[in-house]
Amino acid sequence: MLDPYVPLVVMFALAAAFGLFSVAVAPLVGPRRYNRAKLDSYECGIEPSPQPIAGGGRIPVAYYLTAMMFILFDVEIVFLYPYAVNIDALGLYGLVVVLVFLAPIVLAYAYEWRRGGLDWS
Amino acid sequence: MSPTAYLLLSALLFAIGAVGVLVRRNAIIVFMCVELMLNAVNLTLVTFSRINGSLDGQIMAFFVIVVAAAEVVVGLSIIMAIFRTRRTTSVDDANLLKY
Amino acid sequence: MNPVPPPPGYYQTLIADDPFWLTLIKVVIVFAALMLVTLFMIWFERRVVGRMQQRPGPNWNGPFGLLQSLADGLKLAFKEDVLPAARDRAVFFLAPVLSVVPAFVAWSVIPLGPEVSIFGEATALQLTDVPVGILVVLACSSVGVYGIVLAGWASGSPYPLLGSLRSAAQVISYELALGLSIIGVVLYAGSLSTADIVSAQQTGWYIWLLPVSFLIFAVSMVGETNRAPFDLPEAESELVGGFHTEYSSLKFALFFLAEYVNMVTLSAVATTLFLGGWMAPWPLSLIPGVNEGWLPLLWFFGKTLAFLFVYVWLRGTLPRQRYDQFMRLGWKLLIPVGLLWLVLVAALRVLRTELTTGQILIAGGVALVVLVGAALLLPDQAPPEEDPEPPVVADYPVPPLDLAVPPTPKRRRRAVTAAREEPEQGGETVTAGASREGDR
Amino acid sequence: MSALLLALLLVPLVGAAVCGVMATREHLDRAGKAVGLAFSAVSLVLVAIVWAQFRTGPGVPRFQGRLSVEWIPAFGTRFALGLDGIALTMIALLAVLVPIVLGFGWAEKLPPGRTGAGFTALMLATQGVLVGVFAATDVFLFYVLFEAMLVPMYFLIGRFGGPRRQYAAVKFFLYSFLGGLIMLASVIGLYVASDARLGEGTFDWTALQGMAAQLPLETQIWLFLGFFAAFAIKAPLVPLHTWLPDAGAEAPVAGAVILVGLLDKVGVFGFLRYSLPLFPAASRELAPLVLTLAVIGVLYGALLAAAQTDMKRFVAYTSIAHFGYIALGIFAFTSQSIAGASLYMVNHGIATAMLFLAVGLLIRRGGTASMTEYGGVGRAAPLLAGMFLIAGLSTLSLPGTNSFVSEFLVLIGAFSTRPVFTVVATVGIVFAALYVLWVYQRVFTGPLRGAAVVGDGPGAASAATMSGTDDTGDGSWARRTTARFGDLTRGEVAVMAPLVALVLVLGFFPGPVLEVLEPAVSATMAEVGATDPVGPPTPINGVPR
Amino acid sequence: MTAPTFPSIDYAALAPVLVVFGAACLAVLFEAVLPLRGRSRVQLGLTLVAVVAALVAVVARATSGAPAVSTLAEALAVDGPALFLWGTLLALALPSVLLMADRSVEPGGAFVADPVALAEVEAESRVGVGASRGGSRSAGTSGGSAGGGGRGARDAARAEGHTEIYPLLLFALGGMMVFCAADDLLTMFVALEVLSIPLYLLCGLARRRRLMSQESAVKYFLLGAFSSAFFLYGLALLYGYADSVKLSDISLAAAGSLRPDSLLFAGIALVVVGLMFKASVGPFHTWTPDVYQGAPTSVTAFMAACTKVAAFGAILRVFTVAFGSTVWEWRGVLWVVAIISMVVGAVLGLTQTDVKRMIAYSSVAHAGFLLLGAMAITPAGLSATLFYLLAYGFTTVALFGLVSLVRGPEGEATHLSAWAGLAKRAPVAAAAVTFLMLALAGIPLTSGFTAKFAVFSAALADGMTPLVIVALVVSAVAAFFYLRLIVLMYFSEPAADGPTVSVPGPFTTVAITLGVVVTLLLGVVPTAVLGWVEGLSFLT
Repeated sequence: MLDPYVPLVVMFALAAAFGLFSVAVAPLVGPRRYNRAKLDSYECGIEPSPQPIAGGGRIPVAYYLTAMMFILFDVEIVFLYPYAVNIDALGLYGLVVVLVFLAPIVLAYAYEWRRGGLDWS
Repeated sequence: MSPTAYLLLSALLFAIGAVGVLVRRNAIIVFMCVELMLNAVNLTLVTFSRINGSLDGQIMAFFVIVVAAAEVVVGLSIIMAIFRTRRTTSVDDANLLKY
Repeated sequence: MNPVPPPPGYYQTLIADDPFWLTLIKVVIVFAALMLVTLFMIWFERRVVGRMQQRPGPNWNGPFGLLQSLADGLKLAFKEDVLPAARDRAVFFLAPVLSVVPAFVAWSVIPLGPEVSIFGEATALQLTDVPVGILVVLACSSVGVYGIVLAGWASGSPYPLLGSLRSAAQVISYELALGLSIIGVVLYAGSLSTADIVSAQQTGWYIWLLPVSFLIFAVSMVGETNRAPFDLPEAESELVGGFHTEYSSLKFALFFLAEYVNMVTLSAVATTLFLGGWMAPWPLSLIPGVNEGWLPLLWFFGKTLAFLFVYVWLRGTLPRQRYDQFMRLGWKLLIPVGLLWLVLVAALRVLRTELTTGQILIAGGVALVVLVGAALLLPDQAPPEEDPEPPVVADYPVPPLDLAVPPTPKRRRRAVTAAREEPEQGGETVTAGASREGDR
Repeated sequence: MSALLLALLLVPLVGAAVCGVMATREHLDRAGKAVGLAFSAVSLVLVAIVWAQFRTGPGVPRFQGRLSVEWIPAFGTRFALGLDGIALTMIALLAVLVPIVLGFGWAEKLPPGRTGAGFTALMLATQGVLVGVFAATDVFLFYVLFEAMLVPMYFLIGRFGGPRRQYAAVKFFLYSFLGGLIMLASVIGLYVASDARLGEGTFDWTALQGMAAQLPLETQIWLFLGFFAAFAIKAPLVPLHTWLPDAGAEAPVAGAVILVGLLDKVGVFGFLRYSLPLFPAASRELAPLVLTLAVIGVLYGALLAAAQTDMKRFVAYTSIAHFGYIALGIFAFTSQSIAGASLYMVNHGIATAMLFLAVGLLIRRGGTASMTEYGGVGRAAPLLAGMFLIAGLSTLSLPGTNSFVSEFLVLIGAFSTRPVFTVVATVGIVFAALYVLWVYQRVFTGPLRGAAVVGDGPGAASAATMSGTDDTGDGSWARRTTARFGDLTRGEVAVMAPLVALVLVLGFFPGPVLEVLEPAVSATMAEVGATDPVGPPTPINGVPR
Repeated sequence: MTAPTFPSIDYAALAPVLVVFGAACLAVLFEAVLPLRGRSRVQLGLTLVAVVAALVAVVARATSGAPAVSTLAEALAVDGPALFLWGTLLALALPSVLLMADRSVEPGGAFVADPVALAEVEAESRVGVGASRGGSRSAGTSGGSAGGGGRGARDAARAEGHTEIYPLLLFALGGMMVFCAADDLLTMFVALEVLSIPLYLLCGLARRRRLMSQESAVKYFLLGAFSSAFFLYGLALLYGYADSVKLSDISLAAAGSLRPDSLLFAGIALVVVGLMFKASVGPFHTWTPDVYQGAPTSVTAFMAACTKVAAFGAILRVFTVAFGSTVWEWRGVLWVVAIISMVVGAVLGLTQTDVKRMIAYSSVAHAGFLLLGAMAITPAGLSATLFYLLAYGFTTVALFGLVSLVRGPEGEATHLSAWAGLAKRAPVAAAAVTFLMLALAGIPLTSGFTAKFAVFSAALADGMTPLVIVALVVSAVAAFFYLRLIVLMYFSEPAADGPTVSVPGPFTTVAITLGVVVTLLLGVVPTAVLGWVEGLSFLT
């Protein structure tokens, strides 16, 4: 009996092989015409205002904020999946517990909303 | 594969994380090492769960994930705050507090 | 009239019996099919958009221009592979792979059809059915983000970086809503296995049972794939080409491929979750035998194509959103609505089995009161801001015609009166404030 | 009598609180001093009443006026007070000396920022705590107060002391505190042992005395050493003495009187009250060690006293020698020697107080404690010289002064059991005569000389600055061509007079005190399990007078 | 699928924890919906009410004689020690809250102004734009008045200060309460994080010396997370050993399990390391001085007092309930740890020039003393340690309250040299500091002495004589640096431009007075508290 995950691995291997092959073959099949300007970073005439980190630039805070919020909510959702699968077995008790579990998160969400953490200017 | 191998792997990961915390000087990397340690623990928990034949270990891993997430959030925000104030994340540069 | 659905886990055991050669065959077929679908999709999109814009679209290569995509692909392969000097070598190479692999892997768990017989082996039209199938899909879409972020980061150039950040922020934001909407389905199906979910829809598609979930899923799906009107990471006007600005040749092609495969994948998932997967639509489903054998492939790809058409349709119709509007939609509408809906569904589901009608009424009353109370506590949405700039009539700004001084807003009025009322304390406050200016 | 005893403890403490409050107001300073003096006077009266009520003679209980209130039941500790003869005499001495030093301090010019009322408050606080230390019959309570008495003394030295007061105060505190902590280990050990042996932990002195004597020798020795460390530092015995000269020299004179005259007595008092009765076997076992230290102390103290040029340090070193005698008497384990030692504790207090005060009067005039700055003071201040002489003679135990009786008792008592130690210690008497008379000669006899006495030399100037005295406003000094200062004022005589009286009265008539001491001494003898070597114990009242 | 069994919940027993967490959630809600003006007052009121109510609930439960229960699927053991520790935590939280709430010394409190509020006000005052999030609009008003109004509002926003500290504090407090009552390691771990994470944040919120404050937050966070990873790995190993993380199950398993003992001992070691980190026992104390110094003083007060209580509460429980059966295997190592802690605390304390760092090292030394009591797994050891925690907590809170009063032009003046001659400027404050210092040194008639006495006698009775001797010597060494501060305050001349001692506001006054009075009372008449702790025992 085959483990149900084996096909996943096979698929992964095939896709990875394809991807790696493409990446590897790309420089070989194409022409090479050296030009110094080609190797520079892309610009379109205006200095972009946020510099890349390497050049001493910063990433806007909002991205971090989004990342953090995502982590919190994602973890919350992860907890909801097992509950959803077992909702019938857990019954009313489970519902109450899940509501108690959700309450602080909703609270935090309201707080975040109100304090402008969800606003992108 | 014998479960011992998993335990060894997780111990190794934990050790790598611990050494990283002690050796590296960049706050973010130190922080990532801590996360590595936490996930090594997850691996241990799941392995033991398998060995013991109970699901408790996996449930505990869930708890660890939550805690790790909370730590990530708080840690990142603190590191970000200090980065915004002094534009570096190196632990070495944080040197106002001395023995 | 409907046949009894197979018990949960039926397809799983069925597929688990596959010999390895069959698995290999399936993998190759699914892979090839995806490549073909992508090629088709590119052509399809251009043709449909073309029609929408009153122009023919590609029609030169092959019948109806069908080979146009293939020609494009071949052309890309023979382009020069430009490697920017500031790149991070290893990551720059790996990012496209990282982006394309999960797109394909996600397809492993999509059920394409029911039980069939291939070379005498009884199996299902599905590469594999794992007990956590939906999570595999979600995981793949999450891993795909790494490809994007790393591509932007490894390019060592501002535009790709910003594009990738945007893209990542977008994907993870909408992934939350996506995950929430899927939970609704899981609540009813009682399983994470995709095959089981499809089986559970034998009695009715979830789009009817969970309309809100479906809507949220549909919107998030577009956001998740960075497609118009949410194609902000590639906003040409702001960010040139987004995270793949510095990519060329086959590497660029891989990103392109990943994007289209993702689109197809999510359409297929939507089909699986809400439209009954491979099951025939209603009037047809009355015909016996229509849900057996190879025929369901047709229904499945038909539904998927319908979703893909909507993708194209959206692109052809809607203008691109502003980034803040986009994030607001995700964070302030989809997530709270999804959450509320979820609680409602769960409560209904539990209460129906646990409580008597009277109890449900009482609980509903209480819930209503709580809801109303919560609604009172909810933060008030800011009304749309009026444009503070005076209207430009000619080439220069003119003041508004009604020169009435608008009333002082409440908050400021209080501040002003407070400042006026405390001149005695004012001195102290000012000095204190002045000394506090030295704060770091 | 229990009530009186409690009052004896509380009156000074209340006085301290009142004075402490008054010290925060500048204008109440004088009033505060007066109030403090009044409180100390009340204490004196109370002591007199207690003394009158104290029963003597054979068959009296070990402690009189017992008072016992539950304090911390969890530790089995009680707020228990009681008096035996030794404690009573020490408390009485305290009650006598405190008004005297307060009177002495009345006219003292204090460093800027310090108030007389604050000084008085600290003195009274010390007195109150010390009463508790002497009267405690609960080991825990004793320990608590033993440590607590450091605090007011620490501030007395640190706030009102000489130029190196910080160093001296911290040194004093740390030495005592360390000793106390080591004792704490033993106290806890006793408690644990009582828990094991009696079924429940207790700190009651009587109960512990009955229990501890049964402990195996090794345990006793360990516990003994814990107590010994604290008491030896406090006493001080020689290798642990170095804090005393510093503290004695830097403390204000009035504080030094209490410090050397009474606070240090807690050390030898502790030997008598705790070391001997609680650990008799260990005491007997380790007696040679203590005796050796005691005799070394006698000689070392005497030699270093002779070498001092600072008069306060000189007094401190003479005290070290005297403490050697006291320890010798205690650890010789005869009725006579122990009685002598107990009496010595009183007498040394009086003698040292007087000597310190005399030195203080001199410093008040000359502005420095250095002997080299003085000479021929006897001409300018004959009364002062007389006072110093009486104090000195008492210190060297001239027959007819109080110290003689006690020193004699110690020596003949100790000779019967420890002849070698006694003989060596006797040499100390010779040294004592030497150093006292030498100092007297250098400072008080001969023609007027020395910067502090005649000139405005650098020593005088710096001394004046140091002590903060202002001599420019006082024209009377300038008129004298011979000496910069005069003899004792009436107030100063009044302060010294009671001490002179005590020196002489106790020198000729120590009976009443010995009578009070006797029951406690014989009880201690019984507790330590020692008997007098020859025949039945000689009645200690029958010693030659 | 078998129907799961649901745990029963003893709400009466959990009432204090529920009150605190409920109030914390409510505070978050308030933070979201209340207008800025006056928010701090509401939050403070809520916090105080919650703490007092929880305290009342604890006392009611303790006096009612209700039996010890292990509730919530045996996650929390509400037994005698737990109730006492809860009471202690709440009682210590009260003055800490008051210290944090005080605004009289520093306008707006010791915490950074709320950035959102500031931004809001700024946006409002911006000339010409004037649109605020509230939807109000002030286009057309003249620039000057808008600027002036903005200025006033800005100051108001600054004066209102940071109100998030209250929910953070409540969450930390709740975490601490759960931490010391947790009956299984997992609950303990979660509680550990719940108490730590708000503290990390609170550390970084100082209004003055912000860099230092943020730095301390980062250090505390990184080391805290590091240590909790250790705790967690230990938990995993013990789970592997005992197939359960319940403390009593671990103890049972240790008595007879087929698994290799190396798992058990490695697990114990790692768990203990994690706990020691939190309790700042040397050599795991490295974060303590930095964090104590960098954090806002009122936060330091809270942290120093309450974290220590919670951590040692957990240590006591783990030692007694889980590791009690293997005490002989691990105690030797802890001897070394205790000695290191005491010696490091005392010796490094000698070299400090900053008051807050000095107290930090003193706390390391005290942690060593506490460990003595905790190691003696006897009823006496338990009660002594509990008493010590209460006594030490109040002393520390009051001490930090006083530290926050000594201020120079740059905010708090914590350098030792700044304290010279303080007694002349502020005799009452100096007297209070002196008294508290004596309490830390363990002078009789202060709570410090009673506590030390209790702990040392418990340790001695359990056969730890050498350790007690070391502890006593260390006490003497440590007394030196306490004395040094007293010497500085009383015997030195004040510097000309030295700091001033602010007149404390009512909140600070109450907090300090409370601390001093309790320190005195526990030194003189500790009977009531000792009577309470005496009969306590863990639920096993």
